[in-house]
Amino acid sequence: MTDAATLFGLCAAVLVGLGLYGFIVNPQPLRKIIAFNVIGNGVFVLFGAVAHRGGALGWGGDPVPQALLITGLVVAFCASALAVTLLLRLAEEAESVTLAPDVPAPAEPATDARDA
Amino acid sequence: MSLVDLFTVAAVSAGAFFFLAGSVGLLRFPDALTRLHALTKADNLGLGLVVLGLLPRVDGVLGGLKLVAIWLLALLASAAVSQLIARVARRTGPRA
Amino acid sequence: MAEFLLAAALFVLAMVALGFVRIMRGPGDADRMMGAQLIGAGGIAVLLLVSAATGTGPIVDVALTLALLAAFASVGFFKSAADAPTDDAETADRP
Amino acid sequence: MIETLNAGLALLILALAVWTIVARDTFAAVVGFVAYGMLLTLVWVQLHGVDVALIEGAIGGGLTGAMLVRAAARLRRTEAAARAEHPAVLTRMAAVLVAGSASAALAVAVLTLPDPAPTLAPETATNLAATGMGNPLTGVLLAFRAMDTLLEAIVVLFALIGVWSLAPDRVWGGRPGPRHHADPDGILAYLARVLPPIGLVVGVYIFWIGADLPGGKFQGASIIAAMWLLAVMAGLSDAPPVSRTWLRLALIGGPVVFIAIGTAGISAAGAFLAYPDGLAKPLIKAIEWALMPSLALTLALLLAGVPERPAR
Repeated sequence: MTDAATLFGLCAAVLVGLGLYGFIVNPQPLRKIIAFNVIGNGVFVLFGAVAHRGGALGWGGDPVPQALLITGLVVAFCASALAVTLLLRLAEEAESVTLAPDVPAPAEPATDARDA
Repeated sequence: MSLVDLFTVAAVSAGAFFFLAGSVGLLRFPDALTRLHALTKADNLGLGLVVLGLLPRVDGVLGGLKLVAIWLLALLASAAVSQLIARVARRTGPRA
Repeated sequence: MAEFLLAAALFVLAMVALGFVRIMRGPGDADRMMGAQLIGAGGIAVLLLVSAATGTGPIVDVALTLALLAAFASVGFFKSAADAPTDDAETADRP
Repeated sequence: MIETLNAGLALLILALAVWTIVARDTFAAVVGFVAYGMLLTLVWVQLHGVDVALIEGAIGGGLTGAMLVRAAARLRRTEAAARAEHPAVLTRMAAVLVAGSASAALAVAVLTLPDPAPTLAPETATNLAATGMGNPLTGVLLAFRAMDTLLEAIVVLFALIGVWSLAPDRVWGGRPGPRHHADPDGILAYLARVLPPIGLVVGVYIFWIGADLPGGKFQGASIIAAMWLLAVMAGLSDAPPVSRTWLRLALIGGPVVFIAIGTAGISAAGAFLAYPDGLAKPLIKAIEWALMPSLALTLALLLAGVPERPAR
């Protein structure tokens, strides 16, 4: 039992390192997001390994860290979704910047209806 | 070894063989469409035979239904996905 | 019996690991998606085998979730390829 | 045998992780990441976290994969320029050093974890009966650590507000994402007609059994969100304009019920988010039922993206 925790714990340690390396070295923002996710997965798996070691009373793991993992995974997904959306919007805007580097992007028409 | 065990061993082994066939085909076949053909064998037959082999071991009707549902879902997914991938592959054509 | 099922799971895992080689080699995006698809199908089979070997029923629900969403990434792939008809090697190399 | 299986799994995961980091082509890296997400599900199963495996399967294997694949395809035209940027050798060396030491430090920590492991399992077991839940994770999520779950539901909502606020003025409050079209007799439309009803049943089933067995609202909500997105991608359904009142009410409904029940706890049980004796189970059920549709909608709209079309 403890073997799985140690094995995947070590695997998680390597994942964090790999992600960190990719996060620093890869120039593309999307690759940085993916690398950051790899770091996150490493942290989560490490946490899961610790939870697994705390298993008692017929439960395979300590339920408190496992429950926090569920919250963590959902929040990590939301952060990634926000980051990816931000990046896609940036690519939309930056495209016009690349095509005409000297001309500022046209301002949005001020007459647009805004609803709250 | 009981008859049920024998059945499981036979069906799961056959399923594993189709995963072998699918993987080798995916690696060795020359172009996207033939590789797709190999992939669907692993999806359909490999998973299907594994499910078949495990069916006598489940407890309760619900467990069995879930196993069959997994196989049917995999069939549906693989049928749809292989068509979609094939369309992309045909349009983009072979490229190195 | 449990040993046999786990051995079968290991074998299936080793086989779908070859799908990774297809992801690496490509050459087309479609080929890479196929590699991921194979790993997904193999993952479902491994889950079912582990569930039967360890007698953990709820693992089947995990397999059910994966089976349900197996097509999802590929549908996204198809849509993005369909949305951008010229999206390919040609445009990737455009200055 | 199980040790060999685990070792093989760990190796394959690491190989895929290396690939997602070093692959030249971003799309190739993303596909590797999708496969890696599916295999992580197996890791959670081997670590005896079936609840976590369910959420990883739904989010890591499904939603994240589709999101990244589409992003990689849309960003492909920026690839060539980005490839020209090469970090200096010095940066690479420094990165190796930083990453290596982080890994080494964590590995040392893993190998020197205290034995016996500290655990809250006995405390959870003693107090679980008071919540009326059979699944300890649901008990932890909605009773012992209910504050985390409440804040999470709000963070998810904030992320959605963040996404919406990226909309340009002319489509402010409009419909998210492009309008998808697909051949109505084609295979994609067929898949999107057959799969969502099944997915809805499975999603509700996973949610329902979450009281006593692995499962719960997050897992169920992710599955349902994926099914709705499938219908949208096949052109069978369309995302509603984000300025619709019913939509906003549905989004905040879950957190509002959660906060209301939590606030009622101040007078009824003496603390925020405390449940009166004997009422814990029905109150937890009420929160879960209110939270699940809100979560499903929020996750789906997060993936649907920025409003791109006017509301009309």
